[in-house]
Amino acid sequence: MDQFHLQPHEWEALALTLRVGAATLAVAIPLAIAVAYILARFRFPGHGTLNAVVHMPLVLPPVVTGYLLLLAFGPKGPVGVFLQNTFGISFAFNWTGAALAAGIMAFPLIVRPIRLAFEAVDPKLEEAAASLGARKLVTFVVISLPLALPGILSGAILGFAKAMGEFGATITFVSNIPGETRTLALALYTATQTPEGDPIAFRLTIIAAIVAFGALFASEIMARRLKRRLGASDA
Amino acid sequence: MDQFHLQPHEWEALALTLRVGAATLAVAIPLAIAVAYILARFRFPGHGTLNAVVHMPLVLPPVVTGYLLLLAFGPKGPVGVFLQNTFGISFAFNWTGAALAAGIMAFPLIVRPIRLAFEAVDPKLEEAAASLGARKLVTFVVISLPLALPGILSGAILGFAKAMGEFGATITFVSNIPGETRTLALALYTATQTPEGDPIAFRLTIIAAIVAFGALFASEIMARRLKRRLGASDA
Amino acid sequence: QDRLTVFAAASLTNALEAIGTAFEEETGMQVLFSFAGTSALARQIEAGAPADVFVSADEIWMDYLRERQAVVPESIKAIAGNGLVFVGPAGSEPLDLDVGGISDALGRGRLAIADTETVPAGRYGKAALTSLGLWAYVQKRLAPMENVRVALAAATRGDTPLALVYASDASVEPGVDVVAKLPAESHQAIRYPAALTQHAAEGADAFLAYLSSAAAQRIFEESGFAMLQDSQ
Amino acid sequence: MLEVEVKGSVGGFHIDAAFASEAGVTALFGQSGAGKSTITNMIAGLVTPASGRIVVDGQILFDSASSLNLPARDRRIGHVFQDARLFPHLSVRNNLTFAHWAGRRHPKRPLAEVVELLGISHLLDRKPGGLSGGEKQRVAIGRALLSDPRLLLMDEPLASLDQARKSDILPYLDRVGEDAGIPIVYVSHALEEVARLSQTLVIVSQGSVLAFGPVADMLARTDLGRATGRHEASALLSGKVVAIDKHWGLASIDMGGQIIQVPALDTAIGEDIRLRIRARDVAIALGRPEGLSIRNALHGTIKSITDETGPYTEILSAVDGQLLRARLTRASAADLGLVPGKAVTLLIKSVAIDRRQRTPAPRKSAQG
Amino acid sequence: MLEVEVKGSVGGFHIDAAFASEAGVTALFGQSGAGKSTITNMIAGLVTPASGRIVVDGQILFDSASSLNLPARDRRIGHVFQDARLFPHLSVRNNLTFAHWAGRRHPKRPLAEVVELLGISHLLDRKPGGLSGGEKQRVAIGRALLSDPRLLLMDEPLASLDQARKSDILPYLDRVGEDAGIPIVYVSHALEEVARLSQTLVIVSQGSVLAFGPVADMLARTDLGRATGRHEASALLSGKVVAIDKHWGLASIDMGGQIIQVPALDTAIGEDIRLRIRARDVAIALGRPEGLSIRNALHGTIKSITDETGPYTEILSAVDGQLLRARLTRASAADLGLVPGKAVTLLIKSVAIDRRQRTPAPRKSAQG
Ligand SMILES: Nc1ncnc2c1ncn2[C@@H]1O[C@H](COP(=O)(O)OP(=O)(O)OP(=O)(O)O)[C@@H](O)[C@H]1O
Ligand SMILES: Nc1ncnc2c1ncn2[C@@H]1O[C@H](COP(=O)(O)OP(=O)(O)OP(=O)(O)O)[C@@H](O)[C@H]1O
Ligand code: MOO
Ligand SMILES: [Mg+2]
Ligand SMILES: [Mg+2]
Repeated sequence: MDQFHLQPHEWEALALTLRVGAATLAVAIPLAIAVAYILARFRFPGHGTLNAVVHMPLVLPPVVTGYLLLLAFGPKGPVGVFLQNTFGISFAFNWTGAALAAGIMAFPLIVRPIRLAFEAVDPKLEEAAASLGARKLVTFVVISLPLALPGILSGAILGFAKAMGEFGATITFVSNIPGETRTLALALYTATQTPEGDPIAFRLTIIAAIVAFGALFASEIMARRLKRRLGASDA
Repeated sequence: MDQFHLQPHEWEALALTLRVGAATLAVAIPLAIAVAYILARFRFPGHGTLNAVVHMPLVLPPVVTGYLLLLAFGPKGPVGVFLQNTFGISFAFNWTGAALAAGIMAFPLIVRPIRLAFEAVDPKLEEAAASLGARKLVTFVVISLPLALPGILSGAILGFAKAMGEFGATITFVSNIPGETRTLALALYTATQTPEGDPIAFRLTIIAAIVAFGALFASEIMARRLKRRLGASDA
Repeated sequence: QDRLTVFAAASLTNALEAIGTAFEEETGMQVLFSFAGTSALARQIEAGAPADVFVSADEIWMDYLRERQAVVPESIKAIAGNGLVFVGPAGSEPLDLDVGGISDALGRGRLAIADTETVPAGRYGKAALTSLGLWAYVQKRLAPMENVRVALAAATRGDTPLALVYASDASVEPGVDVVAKLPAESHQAIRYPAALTQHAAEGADAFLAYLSSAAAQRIFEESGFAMLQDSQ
Repeated sequence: MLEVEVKGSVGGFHIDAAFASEAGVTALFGQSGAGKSTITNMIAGLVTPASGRIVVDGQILFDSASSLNLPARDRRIGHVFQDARLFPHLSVRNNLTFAHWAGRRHPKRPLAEVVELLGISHLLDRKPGGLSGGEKQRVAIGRALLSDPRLLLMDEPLASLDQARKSDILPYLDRVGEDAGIPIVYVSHALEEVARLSQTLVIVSQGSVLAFGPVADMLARTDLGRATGRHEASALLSGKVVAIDKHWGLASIDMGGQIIQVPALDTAIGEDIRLRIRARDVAIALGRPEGLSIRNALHGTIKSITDETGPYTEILSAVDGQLLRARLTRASAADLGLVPGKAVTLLIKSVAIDRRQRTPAPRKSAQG
Repeated sequence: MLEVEVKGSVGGFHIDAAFASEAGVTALFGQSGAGKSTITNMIAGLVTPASGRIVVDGQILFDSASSLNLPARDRRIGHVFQDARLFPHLSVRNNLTFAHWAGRRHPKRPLAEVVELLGISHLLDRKPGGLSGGEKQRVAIGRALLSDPRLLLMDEPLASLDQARKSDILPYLDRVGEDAGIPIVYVSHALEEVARLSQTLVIVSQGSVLAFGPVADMLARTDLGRATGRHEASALLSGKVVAIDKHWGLASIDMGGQIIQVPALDTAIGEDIRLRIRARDVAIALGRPEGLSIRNALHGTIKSITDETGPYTEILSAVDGQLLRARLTRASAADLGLVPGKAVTLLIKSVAIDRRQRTPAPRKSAQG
């Protein structure tokens, strides 16, 4: 099966994609959990605005989001300049920028299911935890968070899939640099742009599909374990 | 506020976007409910495959999805020819095609929260309904479905936002024809293609944001009503 | 039918819209433009899109359609040309077209360019840089963009100190200064071929012809495109 | 009428239970964790036994031999769950009428009657969310009653209800069962409730049935003391109402020759009646005492004397062929010189036999 | 010790309740829907009263006047909820020790002791999901006991437990309260449980407190019959253990001159003791009868005779300054010619006074 023997630049794109996906999840999920919990449990003046900001990347065409990212985080953007000067961090034209773009695009998809899950946690259990002396943060960590795990898993899967497929914002923000920012999705796009690219595109589609399939499969198994863990019923 | 006085072609794009969004929801939600329920409640050999197929549009770059749609549903694609010949339906280069593209891209985002919500419905309530003589379908309609409404609303919001912002698959599948397939997202893209386009792009971004904000706001109110309806506690 | 649908490369957006308006005024025939990436448009036309006229950003995709009999072969003709220029943020110093000059201008930044594999502007750029002996140096310093306009924007804002873009783009963007023009012989002639599709409606040929008219050519020129009296 | 024989397990807990009963109420009695709810779930079709057979009123609900397993929704079993399981998004009214509008069942009792009995008319438009524990339980009972059941399964339905409410509901359940010929399987920890209500008692312990049979026999068995609870040891006497004294509110019951007087609460002359008489309410005298407020003095003969641990002794006496159980201190038994075969007078306070002590007479097997 | 005065509402239901009690167990008694759980929720800090004041052991938990409202987690209240509210994702063990590892509480009783008492040692590694109703309730009790509470709030904690289990747990609760000086607020429908366990009885009806006070006084009040349930009318007699007869297992109690004998179960000579004696367990004789198994015959004088509806009459007699309540048929009272002022003999079977009938003597207010 020679056609499933990956070529070096395909490996490169695949590795990059996984790295971007992993980084996206690593950074976006904790943040998404915080935002989801805030949206689910508190009512405050900025609630609607926060909610809208989270969803914005979904509403705007990805290219626009990428462009806005460039405006803000680019080498000359205010945030970019600040980060460069204070922490020496730069998102410009490197894989961390790709992860940032993917993370922002995936964020609403991650937040929603988590919020849903938090809303489904019975506040009576949180009351019970409080009556046993647990502070808010402890209750959150040992009660609300574990009970919301199915939602977090759902969000993670959507987020990972989105990070894998994210294209418009990424190419606009960090361009399409082989080995640096050319993820599978960008490589795939690249292949479709030339008439001769179709077989390459086909191969890349298969690769992407296999990765996604693997991730989904893993997530289903985790979900089943989780369900048992959360005590729907015993072993 | 003259800059918020919409021009005819902006009205056109806005109206089209709303139409596409509404059509997407109208068709995708019932389907997503069915798929989500099947994924949540049944284990069968094709489970993993169905799950993967649902998520695929998220994993692939939208352009690729659009291209696959073109191959399948285009005027010369096998599905397109079939639909044209048997039902006289065509998705090619018209707004229904834009809705199809948006629907397929949004589908995983709609299915996930709904599935999550179905999984959270206590099967004991379904047992109780059965013991009172309700058939499976009735139980689904009067118990499982209403209890999953928060998830359906979440899915609808994600789906609507995605449908509003969908760009890559749409432009690849049904092109960028004013009044027919040029939604706000595509108009925004078009604006970025011209040097004088920035203010137009800005206006369009604002319009999209306002619509999205409105939809989100409406959804939050609905969610709150729903919560009361589902009896978290009485009035 | 008094309506034409024209599928045209996105980089032609403002010139063609102006020409379309002029054509409408002259003939009363309405022209609808669908602007998108050339590759997407070509595939749509191959798939049977209801386009009457196709204006491509390069010849590869026009050839692709000709081979598949999706366009009328004898109707194909170049309607505009273009050149390549280096631009920098407004106020940038002119540039010497050698490695030293480029490296001075780039400093530690990157060269924004349309994607060199997928976007016509990028492909032309790569050819030109190669023939100028600069490719080996800049290859690792590129920021390949999804399209020329993003590359231009990058230079406008100074995210990259330099961008390689179409002359047409540079001419209408006040935020950049042209720091060097690439010699026309450093790359294949840049032409925008247009053609009638196989099922072009009546009147489409009139629009195709209009694209070569003096009025249209003047608009192309105003938008920074090269006129093509010489090229066909 | 009801025939249950099930083997199976949930989690690591094994069930191997078999019992049968005639018409009327069958009580499942046993310690917490004994498997009562699991057995009811098997009858309801919510847990599938590995093997066995469940027959209600001649209709086979489950039979592993013939691979028959009627789905829960077709079993027509009104199930009052231990956790009420009300539908949180439906009003109390819609919960109550659920079987009608969602299950196409046609309840024989009117909603108003059931609502009135359960005292939930003021709750009809509320959602279950804000109901108190007992209110939830009452709605759950109503919902099951209104599902036109062929069998009622009640899993500790009265656990969180007060005495007054219980006294309202118990006779109604009784009537429902009797009038409509609906058998009832009743899970309870309270022997009083059980004795009051049931014809058959099934004692469940660690997943299996320790013993089952008519309540009177079961209550008379001394070997089940541990399971039924010493304090509640009692006997059932059958008799017929022969006279009613309206003035004093007393009914005279012929226990097979001797008469005892009990409060006349809804009895009619000629009625067959069973009285549950607790051992601790029976005193023994050597002769018929004078000037004593205790009205009922029955002549009997001591059959057996069983010393228990602690200060008590239990004395079984024959009274006209029926058995009466008395519980005394060992000290008294010794003082009086009680020995088997001795003729004694058994004293029963009339007030000890009140409404809750009367159980319906055994029913003729109702044809379903 | 415990001072509650709350006004407020949940949904459309209004609470306006005030009561106070000294050390020991305070029982909230009332019909389903009376507002008992709501009051406990206010004490726990889960429902905020519109106004009022809640003080436990000198510490103010809530005081609308000074806008003080201690959050639930700082109230140190061990709350056994009516619905168990176990954490579904944690093992039984981790549920039980939750207060320790998540709440930094340091329970004074060892886990092993509580687990043993509740009979849940075999469940420790299970998740709550598969537990039976009674098992859940026991784990919930354990969790609250192990939270080092300053006050225990128990909302019908024993409703789904069998008698044997109750008899194990009740004395333990008693001891916990007494040893550690932890006051207990106990919601129950079962007057037996209440009388057995509590010093103070609060009768809740329609959101307000009908009456409250020492259990003995409350049980003696005839105006509360409806609320406490006729059948259970009783009186509390105080006395001191003066002798224990190991052979017969009987203790002699000096009731202020006259002696009665009761089962000796865990009593010690010199102990102050209260006995709950139900009216239905008391018979009246004109003289001291001979040859009768009833050991306890107290001389007394009839204070009042109250005819009730139905066949009964209730007779209050003074016995050495204490009041004893007897319930006879009207017929018997007439036959014996009972009138106020008449000297009579009151007969009480020893077995009628068993362990569950004994209540702890009123406690000295424990210093918290
Ligand atoms: N999924 C499960 N896994 C393991 N054990 C289980 C499971 N389900 C039930 N059990 C066990 O089976 C036993 C019987 O449970 P069941 O609910 O039938 O008891 P019960 O007699 O109704 O008790 P209660 O009176 O407390 O309600 C219990 O010990 C319970 O822990
Ligand atoms: N959110 C609410 N909206 C309306 N009424 C409510 C709400 N919460 C409680 N109630 C009502 O308040 C009353 C008191 O409820 P509570 O739970 O305190 O009763 P309870 O005395 O504990 O009863 P039970 O013995 O049945 O548990 C009930 O009638 C209940 O329906
Ligand atoms: O017009 Mo293009 O194909 O985006 O360079
Ligand atoms: Mg049970
Ligand atoms: Mg309550």
